[in-house]
Amino acid sequence: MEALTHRNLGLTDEQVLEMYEKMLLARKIDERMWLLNRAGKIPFVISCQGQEAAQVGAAMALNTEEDYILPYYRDIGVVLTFGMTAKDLMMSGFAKADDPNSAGRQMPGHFGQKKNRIVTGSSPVTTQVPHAVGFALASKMKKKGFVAFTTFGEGSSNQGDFHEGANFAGVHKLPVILLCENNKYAISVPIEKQLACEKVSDRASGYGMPGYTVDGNDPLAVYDVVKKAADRARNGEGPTLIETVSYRLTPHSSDDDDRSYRTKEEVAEAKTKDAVYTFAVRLRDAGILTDEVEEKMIERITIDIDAATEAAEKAEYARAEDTLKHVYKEGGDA
Amino acid sequence: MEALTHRNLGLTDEQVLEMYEKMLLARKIDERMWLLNRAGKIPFVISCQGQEAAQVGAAMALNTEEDYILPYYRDIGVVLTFGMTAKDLMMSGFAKADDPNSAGRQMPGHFGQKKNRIVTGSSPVTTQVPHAVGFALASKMKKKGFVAFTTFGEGSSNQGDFHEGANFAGVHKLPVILLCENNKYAISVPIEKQLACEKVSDRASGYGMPGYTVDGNDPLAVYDVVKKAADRARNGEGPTLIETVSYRLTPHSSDDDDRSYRTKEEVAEAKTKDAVYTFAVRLRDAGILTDEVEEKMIERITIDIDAATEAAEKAEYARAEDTLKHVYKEGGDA
Amino acid sequence: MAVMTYIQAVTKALEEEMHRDEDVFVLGEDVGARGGVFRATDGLHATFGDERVMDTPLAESAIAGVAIGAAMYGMRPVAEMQFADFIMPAFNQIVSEAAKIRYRSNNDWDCPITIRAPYGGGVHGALYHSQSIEALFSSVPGLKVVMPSTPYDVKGLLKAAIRDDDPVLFLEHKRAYRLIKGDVPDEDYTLPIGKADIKREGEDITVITYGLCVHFALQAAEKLEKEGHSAHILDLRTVYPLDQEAIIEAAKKTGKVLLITEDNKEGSIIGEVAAIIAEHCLFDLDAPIQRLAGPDVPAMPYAPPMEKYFMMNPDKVETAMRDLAEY
Amino acid sequence: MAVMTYIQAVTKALEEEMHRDEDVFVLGEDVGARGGVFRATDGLHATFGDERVMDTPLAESAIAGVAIGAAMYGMRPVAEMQFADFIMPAFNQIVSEAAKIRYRSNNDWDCPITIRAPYGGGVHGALYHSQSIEALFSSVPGLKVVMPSTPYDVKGLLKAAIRDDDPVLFLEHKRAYRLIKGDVPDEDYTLPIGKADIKREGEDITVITYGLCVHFALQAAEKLEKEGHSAHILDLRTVYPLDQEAIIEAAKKTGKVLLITEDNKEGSIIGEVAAIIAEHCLFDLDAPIQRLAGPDVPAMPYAPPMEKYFMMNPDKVETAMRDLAEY
Ligand SMILES: Cc1ncc(C[n+]2csc(CCOP(=O)(O)OP(=O)(O)O)c2C)c(N)n1
Ligand SMILES: Cc1ncc(C[n+]2csc(CCOP(=O)(O)OP(=O)(O)O)c2C)c(N)n1
Ligand SMILES: [Mg+2]
Ligand SMILES: [Mg+2]
Repeated sequence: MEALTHRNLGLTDEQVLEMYEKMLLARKIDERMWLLNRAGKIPFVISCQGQEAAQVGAAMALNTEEDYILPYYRDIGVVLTFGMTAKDLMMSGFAKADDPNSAGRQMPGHFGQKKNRIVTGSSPVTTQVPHAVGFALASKMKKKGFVAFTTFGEGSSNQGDFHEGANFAGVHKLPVILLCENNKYAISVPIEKQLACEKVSDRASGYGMPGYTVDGNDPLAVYDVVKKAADRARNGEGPTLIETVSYRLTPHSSDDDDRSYRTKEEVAEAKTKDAVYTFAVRLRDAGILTDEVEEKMIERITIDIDAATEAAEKAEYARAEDTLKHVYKEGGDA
Repeated sequence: MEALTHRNLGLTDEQVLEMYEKMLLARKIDERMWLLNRAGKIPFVISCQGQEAAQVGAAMALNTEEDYILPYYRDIGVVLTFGMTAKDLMMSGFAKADDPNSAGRQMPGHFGQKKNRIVTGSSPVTTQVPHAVGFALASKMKKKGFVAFTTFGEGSSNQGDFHEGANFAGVHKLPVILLCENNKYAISVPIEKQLACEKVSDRASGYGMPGYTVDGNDPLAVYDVVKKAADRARNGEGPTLIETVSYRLTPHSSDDDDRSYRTKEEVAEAKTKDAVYTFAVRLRDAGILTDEVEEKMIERITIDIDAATEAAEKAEYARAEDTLKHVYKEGGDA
Repeated sequence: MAVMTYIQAVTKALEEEMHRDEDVFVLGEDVGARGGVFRATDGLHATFGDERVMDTPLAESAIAGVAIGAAMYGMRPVAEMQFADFIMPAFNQIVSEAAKIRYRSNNDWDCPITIRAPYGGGVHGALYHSQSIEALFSSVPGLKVVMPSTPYDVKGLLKAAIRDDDPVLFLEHKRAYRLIKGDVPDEDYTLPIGKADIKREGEDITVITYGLCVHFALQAAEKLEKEGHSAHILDLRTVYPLDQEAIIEAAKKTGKVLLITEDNKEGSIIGEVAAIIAEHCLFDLDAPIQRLAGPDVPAMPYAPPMEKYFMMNPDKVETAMRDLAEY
Repeated sequence: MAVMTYIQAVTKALEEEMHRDEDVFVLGEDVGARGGVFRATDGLHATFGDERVMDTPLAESAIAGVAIGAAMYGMRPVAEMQFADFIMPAFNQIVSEAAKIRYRSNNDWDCPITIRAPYGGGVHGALYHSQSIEALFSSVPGLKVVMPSTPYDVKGLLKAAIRDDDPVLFLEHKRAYRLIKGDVPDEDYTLPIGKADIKREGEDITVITYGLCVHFALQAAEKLEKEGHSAHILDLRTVYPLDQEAIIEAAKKTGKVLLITEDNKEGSIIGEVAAIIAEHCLFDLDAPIQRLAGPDVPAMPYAPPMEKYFMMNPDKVETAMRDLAEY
């Protein structure tokens, strides 16, 4: 029986089970989306698979009642932890009016839900990094004590906005966490063609902030480093750059075919490290995840996703004329 | 008598004298520009003062017959070393038709002269970094063996284009030298408000390239590090980031008044390290710069600048209708 | 009521809004101790301190992007781009982000950001310190582009921009900064964004323009009046989205329309103005719609003869107005 | 002569030019082994290798900027922007750099770069994978903006763009990629950039448009022909700088003009087309200049009813053409 480190991190058995359940829920929602896509019911899927541990581990280390998050398109695990529901996500998958992200205006994966402090995102990558820094600036100016948390891919860390945002945060010592979910590919382009540095976190020193690289398949390791970064941020010690290393287990999206640029063997090998599997083993070995607990968990998840899918499939689209709404604030000038 | 290191660097006495003369020429041209500006004869000046050692030291370490340079607006010392003349610079100061940079279309400091492989530059800072990387890419693809050399300020190193260009060069191991002339200010903004890292060169590791910080008031130290970077580049070992640290001895430009953001004392203190002065002392101490040599040098420079000024003042402007020329290639489509 | 310059009206509006609402803050390059390279934020740093008058790193995309983040939280940032020409690195943040935040979130989030930038030529600024950039942003729904011509309009519109819950690009003509003076009430007032303003009533020809050119047109109108030609002058004030009603009404009034911009001609915002007129009141026109604009070259050169050749001025405006009046 | 799709014509043009001139190379995101996300560079990597079909880091400003540098040296880079919507981070490099290099150096340097980008909607691409971006670049002297409608034009114009010594923005309609097929000669040929093309001769109404809408107009014209209305259809092909002569001629021909764009209306490039007509042949018109365009909202939503509401289609075009014919 392997000794789980979670108690040292201040996490209870219930909390690590919750962590695992969120990971599993994220995975199962994602898998369902693919089924719906392949059945011709939804036009597009972009996946979290392979990154759930990093996402849930990180999000649980934050204050889900106060912090602001600026997730990127794979972050189902993050938004679930911050209060978005399976139904919300299905509404988005089906592009229905009740999609809280955008009422079906944006593709799935473009998260946003003010009541849960999930900040609206777009498609052009990494624009959210300066936004997160702006939230952190507001936190500092208004002495609110919240942390801004944002994520992006390793390919995206090559965008100018990453550099400019990180530097701004460093200069003003702002309470922001920049988390790079390194999944080794940017669509077809492998990391060697994206970056010449060994680790994305090598970039931190150029912004006067600490940088850490952790195993993205170990949710506890991610939890630990994000928790410390959040503490630092709240103590006025400024930003942190964190890199979680795992692997993208699916093609880039439902429009992609990954066979042209990577081998089946490579993917199969990565699957042996899949955290949804390996973390379950650890929890079982530690005697925390029993068969009974697991069955109930899966039952809950299945019911939840089934209900969400059914509701979303039946739900209405926004009306065609709604296209014209909300360009400017209603009742404002112009 | 201090031992000058120049012989270890493979430089002859004549060459260090040439180095000093270029620095002095740059300084004297710049001083003349200010006089002309204050006399109402030219509308604008932007200075090299305080950066001549870095500029001439770096440029002399390159192959002035083959390498391509993408200088920034302060680089009088660089372009002089690459073949631009005092007269060329005066034509630009007076915005006359014979200005080889732009025929008076651009402000002074916007260098460009194809015959000397000085690549045309613009005002928005740091756009030249990706361009330099593009030249380096062409050098590699066409197996030409030349190096691309570009410069920029420390404030400008916060632009996205710096990051994106540097990363591209790192990934493709391109023969390019990125030289940051850190003069401690970006107009009024001191370096502490620009960067949170200790040294601009700390950023190099994020691009998988070596980074060096050298005393920008020591032309030999700069020569040494640039020479090695050029050798590395030519050997296929990729790019280098170099930072030269000195001080901007003048206001940002003739439109600036620096009294609102820095003290006279600070400027006076920096002037004691002015390389045009300190390098002369070293050369004199080493017995290389004698009174006679110096007098002749100053005479040459004075004659050169006087003639250049006179010629430029008398020269014609481009015709008003020339405004319409060269939007597209003549005889091309559209 | 005080007479002040165009740039003083900018400073006054900022100062008043910062006193009025502590969520308003200014950020940009050299806006702090230096008070801006044009001195638009002069004195604000001394009054409001480092945080509310913030010198940023030299990175426009971050200036815009950080301001957008702060605005989404609920602040009212006023970002300065040092020259309009240097807004380009922030293009993605403004066009893809600020302008689309309300729409893409189905009204869940908003982005009350103001971006100020000095534009325009006639100051020996050469290619990259003289450009008119409004056309680049005037096909972007979600954004508002305001270009005031007088100190009075500056104060009222800048205050309105800061209080607006949508992103506003506020373009100030840098040649107007010290050249144009006018009465500005001491009181707090705002002017409506999206509304054009009749700067002169007239009967014979209609001139539609904005920014510094409004003054050139007003000057020329005085001269032409003596020759018996009466000019009606409409100041667009907001160039995106355009005040269609006011444009149509002004065009119909005289049936002879001259559109003026300092920008180069093809693709400039007066093309859209012409299109609106051609679509809505073609049969009210007695002359082709005339456009007076800069030449289609990248930007204004530095050398005085070429700068003058490019730059709009009272003579060019007068000639075009007379030609139309005599058509 | 072979029948091929629009996207095959892109690939063919690239391949032929790469064989013809070893200075031509392709760079962009996923253009290598993957052959591009739309597969426009399919097979090129296998033929020309890693260097000439180069996968770049995910950074559009670098893609454009590095290409500009290489072009100034003398290469002929063809940069792909994965989606036109993602060209915005490269805006500064394209507008401030590529477009101004010849002018600012007084013809000393040139910048023969081609930037390809798939634009347009109707593919469930939502806000950020559907935009028309041409208006953002169509007031920038020094740049040319080409938007072909047929496979024949694609091949001829893309080859011309690559050989052009000035920067060309080459916009490909992504919905046309597989939808539009046509004859494409095997031979090497180029078509002139800057010239519009009459796609159909007619007498009663003139339709001026470009890109995918050309096909909608052609379809509608067939139907209207049966009702006795004959439509003249001008395909702009190059939207900047515009072919003024062809526009004026086409407008005069019938005196009734309909301008169509898939872009949102205000500030779109058809505003400039209307302005040219209103300026040059107002008195030849028998009807107001009509514009058919998308609504003025940030971009096309994802959900099918809203996407359809925004997107141009044959029905909307047909109705507008009939209305004008019956005016
Ligand atoms: C500015 C911009 N350019 C291109 C794209 C198209 N695109 C979407 S995702 C992606 C790859 C992102 O890779 P990475 O950052 O590693 O994230 P991952 O998808 O691997 O999680 C690309 C190129 C985009 N969305 N935005
Ligand atoms: C993109 C852009 N933004 C702003 C400016 C205005 N500007 C010109 S020089 C300068 C400061 C540059 O500082 P630094 O990079 O340190 O170079 P230095 O002038 O100190 O040599 C600024 C803000 C510009 N030219 N380009
Ligand atoms: Mg990735
Ligand atoms: Mg500096």
